[in-house]
Amino acid sequence: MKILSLSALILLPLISSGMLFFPFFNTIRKIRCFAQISASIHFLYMLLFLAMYNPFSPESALSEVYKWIEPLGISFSLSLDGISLICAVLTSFVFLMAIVASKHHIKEHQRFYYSMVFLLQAAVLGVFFAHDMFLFFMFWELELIPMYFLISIWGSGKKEASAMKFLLYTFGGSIFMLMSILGLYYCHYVQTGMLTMDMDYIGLYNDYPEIVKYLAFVGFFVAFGVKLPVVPLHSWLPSAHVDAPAPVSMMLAGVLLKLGGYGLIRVNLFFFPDIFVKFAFAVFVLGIINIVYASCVAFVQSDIKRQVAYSSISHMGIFLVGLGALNAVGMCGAVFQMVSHGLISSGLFMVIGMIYLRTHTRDISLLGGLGKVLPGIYYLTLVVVFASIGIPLLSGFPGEMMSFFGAFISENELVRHFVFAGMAGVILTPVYMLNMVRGVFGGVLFEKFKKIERMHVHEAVVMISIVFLIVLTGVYPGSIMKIFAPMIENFFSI
Amino acid sequence: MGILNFLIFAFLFCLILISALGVVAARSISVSLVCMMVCFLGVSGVFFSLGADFAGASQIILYGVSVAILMSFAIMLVSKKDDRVLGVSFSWRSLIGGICCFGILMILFFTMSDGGRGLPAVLKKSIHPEAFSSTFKTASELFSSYILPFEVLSLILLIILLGAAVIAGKERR
Amino acid sequence: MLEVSLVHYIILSALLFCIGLCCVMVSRNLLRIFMGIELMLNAVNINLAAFAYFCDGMVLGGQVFILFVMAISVCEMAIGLVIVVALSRHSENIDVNSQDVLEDKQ
Amino acid sequence: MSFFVDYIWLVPLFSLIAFLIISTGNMFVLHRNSRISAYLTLSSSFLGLVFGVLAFIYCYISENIWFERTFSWISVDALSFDFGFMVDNLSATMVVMVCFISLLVQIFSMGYMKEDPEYSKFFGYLALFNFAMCFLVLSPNLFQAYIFWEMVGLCSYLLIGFWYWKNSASKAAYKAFIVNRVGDFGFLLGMVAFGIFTFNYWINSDLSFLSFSDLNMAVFYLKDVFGGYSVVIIGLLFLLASCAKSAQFPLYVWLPDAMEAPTPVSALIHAATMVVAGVFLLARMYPLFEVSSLLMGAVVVIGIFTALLCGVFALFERDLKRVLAYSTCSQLGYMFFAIGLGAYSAGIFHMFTHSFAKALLFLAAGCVVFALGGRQDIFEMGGLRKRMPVVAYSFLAGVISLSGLFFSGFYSKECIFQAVFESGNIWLSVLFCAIGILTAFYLFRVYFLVFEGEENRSVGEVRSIPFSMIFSVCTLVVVSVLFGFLLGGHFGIKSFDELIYYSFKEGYRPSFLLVILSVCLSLSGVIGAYLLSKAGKRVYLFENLRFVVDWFYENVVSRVFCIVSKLFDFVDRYIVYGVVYICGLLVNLFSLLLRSLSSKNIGVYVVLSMGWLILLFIVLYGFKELFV
Repeated sequence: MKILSLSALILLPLISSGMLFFPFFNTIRKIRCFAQISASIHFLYMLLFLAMYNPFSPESALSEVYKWIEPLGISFSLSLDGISLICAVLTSFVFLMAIVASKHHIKEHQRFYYSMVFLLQAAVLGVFFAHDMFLFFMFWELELIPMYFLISIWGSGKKEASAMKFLLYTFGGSIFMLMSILGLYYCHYVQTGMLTMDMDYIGLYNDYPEIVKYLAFVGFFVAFGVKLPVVPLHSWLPSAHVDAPAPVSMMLAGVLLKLGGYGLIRVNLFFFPDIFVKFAFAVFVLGIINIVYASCVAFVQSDIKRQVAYSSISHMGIFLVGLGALNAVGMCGAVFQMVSHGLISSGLFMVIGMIYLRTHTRDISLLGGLGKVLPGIYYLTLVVVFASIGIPLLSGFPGEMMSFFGAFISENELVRHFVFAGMAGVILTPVYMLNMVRGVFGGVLFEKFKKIERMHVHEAVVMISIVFLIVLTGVYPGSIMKIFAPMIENFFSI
Repeated sequence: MGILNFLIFAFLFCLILISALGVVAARSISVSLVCMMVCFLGVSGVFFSLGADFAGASQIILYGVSVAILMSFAIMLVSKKDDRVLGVSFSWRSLIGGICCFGILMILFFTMSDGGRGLPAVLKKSIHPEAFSSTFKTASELFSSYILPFEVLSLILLIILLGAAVIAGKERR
Repeated sequence: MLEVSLVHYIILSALLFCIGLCCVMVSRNLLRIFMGIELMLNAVNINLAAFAYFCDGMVLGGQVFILFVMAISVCEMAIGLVIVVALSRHSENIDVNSQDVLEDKQ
Repeated sequence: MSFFVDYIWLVPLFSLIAFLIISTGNMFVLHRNSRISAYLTLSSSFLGLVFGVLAFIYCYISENIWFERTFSWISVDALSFDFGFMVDNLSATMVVMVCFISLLVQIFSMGYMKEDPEYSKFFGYLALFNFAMCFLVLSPNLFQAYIFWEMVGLCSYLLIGFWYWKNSASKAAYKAFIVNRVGDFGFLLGMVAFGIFTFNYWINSDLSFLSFSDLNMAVFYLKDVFGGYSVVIIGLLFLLASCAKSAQFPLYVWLPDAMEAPTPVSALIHAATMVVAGVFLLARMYPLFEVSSLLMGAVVVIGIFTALLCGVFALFERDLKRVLAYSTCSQLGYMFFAIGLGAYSAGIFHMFTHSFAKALLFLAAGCVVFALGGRQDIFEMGGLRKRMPVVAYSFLAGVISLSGLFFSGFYSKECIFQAVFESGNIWLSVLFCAIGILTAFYLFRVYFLVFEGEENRSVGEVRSIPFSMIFSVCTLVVVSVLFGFLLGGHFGIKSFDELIYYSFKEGYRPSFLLVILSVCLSLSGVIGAYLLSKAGKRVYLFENLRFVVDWFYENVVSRVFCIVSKLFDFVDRYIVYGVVYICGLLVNLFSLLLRSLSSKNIGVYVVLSMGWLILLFIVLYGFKELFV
């Protein structure tokens, strides 16, 4: 049995989430150690995939097809390409960090918590590797359940309301997706008489009637727009982040937003390239609105977690700008931005989790002057904040740079003219980011924060590994680029 | 000969409808009971005219007599306690109810006339003069192609019997 | 003109059915409602008999069915009356309008 | 000798290594204020200086070399961004100047920051700044220049906000970063526009993307393909960038506030090196500016206006370091003005002399502040010459050099003077003379108020100044005196404009009349300052003048931005959320209606069912074609 099998990759978290319920794990320590060990095994196994992947050989797609529901043409088929590999590696990394970080945040029901986390990981990996539309949709829905429990049980504030809001928003979105999938499925059957859900057949078959293609495109776009918060559909994100515990919002921001982005690329762009050209300017404008709108709103927020939530919306705006550019440079920029945003936002939420753990408040006006008391956290936060602003030699910069360069080269006339509005984000992001840092770390220290304890070891490990990756991708972006760049280039060459 | 049939049919027609109206409009419940019995007898007359003599006979026995007796027992058991005569209730509900039932009547006539395009041919067939005894026919039918419903029916009757005994039996105080 | 054809019977059963329906909807006394139901069932029987006679030829399936309808109506009547008796014992009156236990009070 | 040019990229690398060691060490092992970090940074900048000087000598000897080596950093199908280094006369001299001044500042700050708890962090930041500045100077193409342009802005944020527990310091750092970021926005937009408009020029030229080497070819290509109008836009964007970084008129507000930083930082960054990056960008992008006279005019106007405005502000400033900050703005205005006039080498020459002189002034001011235990108000000082003669005389030397009386400042101001008169525009020369007088006036005013005059009783005890600070101040005095003289074209050494020139060697022809005119102008400034300091300490004439511009930025700009974001927040909170809430409300209402319908008594149920039956029939009949 060849060692690199995608289904094994998805089954591993499922098994470990099941095993957690054995009576053997009776103490909290055992549960936590098992969770950390299995997460790191999963990450190492994923690194093996990364090492063995060379984008040019055809068999690197590691596609596996198992019969599932034969009459309906639905098969349990998984496959791999550059973008899904990068997203998967990011996923397992962020999950490992979140699990390690959730030592102090989760006080009760640890067993149930870690099994939910692993279930979520399996579902997300499933989405990235699914090669069958039905499977894609199933994993898409599956990842909602654990996330709902994670927010509503261990959250704070009005957690049930925001968990429900998160669920309803994504459900609403996925209804559109289901309609589009079934629409394609039916049209494909009517025209070719072959009943199949496989992405290659349904997706790449492109003489559907024009109206069906438009509707399917819009349907998919709405579903992924909800997930990758596009501005009008974004109001679930801040409330979900504010009420979720820190490790969960790390996972939420680090990974779940990538689902939307990955979906946009894999489904909207690869299935309907001709329609995407028509909608390119709309996507671009949405990106601009995302950037400017979210930055302005973030500036006024009083809760730092809500600010970081809005910052991740403005980061994904840059992703949309890169995507709207519709050329290889823009696309590479968009995918790079996705990866770097995953790292940055998980780092930021980790920091906020640490601060909340010590000061039990997230209101900027109440915090102040923590720099002197928590120097370690202060310096690491500085690096992450500067990465999110887009300082060169840190991971935020290449993504932003390539997206804007791509937008400038795009053959769509309007996109070229409005790219400067997107660049306004370059000024707006530091405004609220540094304001937050100044509010939390600078200024005079309140006496009740005098004696908070320093950074714990496991928090230091998490933060340093995140910072290390941010600096690595920033200094030498080629390391990641050579994985997904060839795939994007040959897509745009046709 | 045909005129006699028509006369009988007309007589039965009026009898049934008037007695049915009587059931609805009667003030006291016992008067409506009597009208109902008359209506049932009229219906059995129609059965006979349609050559379904066994059905007519069973109609007489079943409805004419037993249901009436059953009903009278119920009336006696129930009506002693309250003195109000529960006639027709002139509330919103009954008005709308009347309209609905008139609407349904229109629907029936509409479908009968096949969407208003006149009577379909099948409805125009007139009465067969030769009468024949249908009892033997229905009996053989009953025990050949409809044997399963017959057995099920017996089972239902048994259950009904038990159920009625149980519900009526308990003195809830 | 004067011979009796199938359409007359159908008109008769339709009228009878509507009168029964009207009785069910209008009356306040539960017993009268049961009478209305009986009328409606008989209307159905007339229809069955008529179609059996006119269209069914020698098979007479309709008449068999009449028996079944009668049996079922008797069962229904029995149970109905028992319920009425139990109801009247429970709430002293069998006025339909007053039985609003199911009503959503707020 | 060519070895040093070949391995000049080691210069920034030393300081990067120093920074990494300090930051990682700081995290785990190194005690907060251990001496190791200081020695590490010192050695790295000293090695950098040695390399720089040797490379400079190599450039000085060989005729106008152009050495470049790059490797591709990101390459996506058509577009490839390259990293590397490029050595020519300008960059070699700049590297020497940067390393020299940062070495001296580091020596100075060993003494100045001795008792500061976060000693090693300070030296780490200095090493990072040295790395970023050297690579900015050595950058071969516009893309790498942008990268290190932002890194330098980042270092200035870190260093200004070094004492982050002081509210004013973190606010000043925040302000400085945002204003610099506006400049970066201009730089990014200009670079992207320039890169893309001349895209197919770069494709078929074998050089790396946006490289400085054949910039003028690219500009000519841009001019004839897209016309002069695009050149002007791109030029203006780059001008915006250099204005932000060199604190010119619209975006200079951050420099006076940046004085919150420790004095060595202001000496290094806000006087000598970082603020000069704007002028360096102008020098690098000179082919682009030279093409359109409109751009040159804009540069001149901005230069002159800033020089005048900041000169006036400096005149009425109470805080010692703020006076020097405003004088930096006005001197940078000088350089913009010179380059705008086409006097490329004169501007660059003035840049060097100003860096040395201003660094000297700041270090001397640092000594004064250190001695007086942190007090910076010049009206509370007086007669300090008797207390610390060395600092007083070095301050005097710096002031003389900067106001263009004798030492190196005289030579560079002379070249600019000559360029102004050659340009023939009367108004410009009159303004230039006025500014000359103004600079001399406010510089000597500070000198007289702080060092001359009688003992001011509120001075109190004066702390002794450690040797390291004295040493660095003296070396700077020596350099700022000799630098101008050496490169003035005497004793066979190549004069400055032979070393760094753009297209033609302007040649330094001292006409006797101009020399006399400029010297007596400065002397009149000195006398005026002397009289003023004698007349009375307080001059409240336009005390709150400078607050006008700050008020404008403080209230109007940030207020507008708050309003806009509050508006967006309102939209987000009520309208977007409102729509969702209304949907919820509708569903609620509808369910209420249905519930009331289906909960009466039996009679209602019958009627309802009949009603629905009729409705169903009508609907089915209505759409019967669909089902057939």
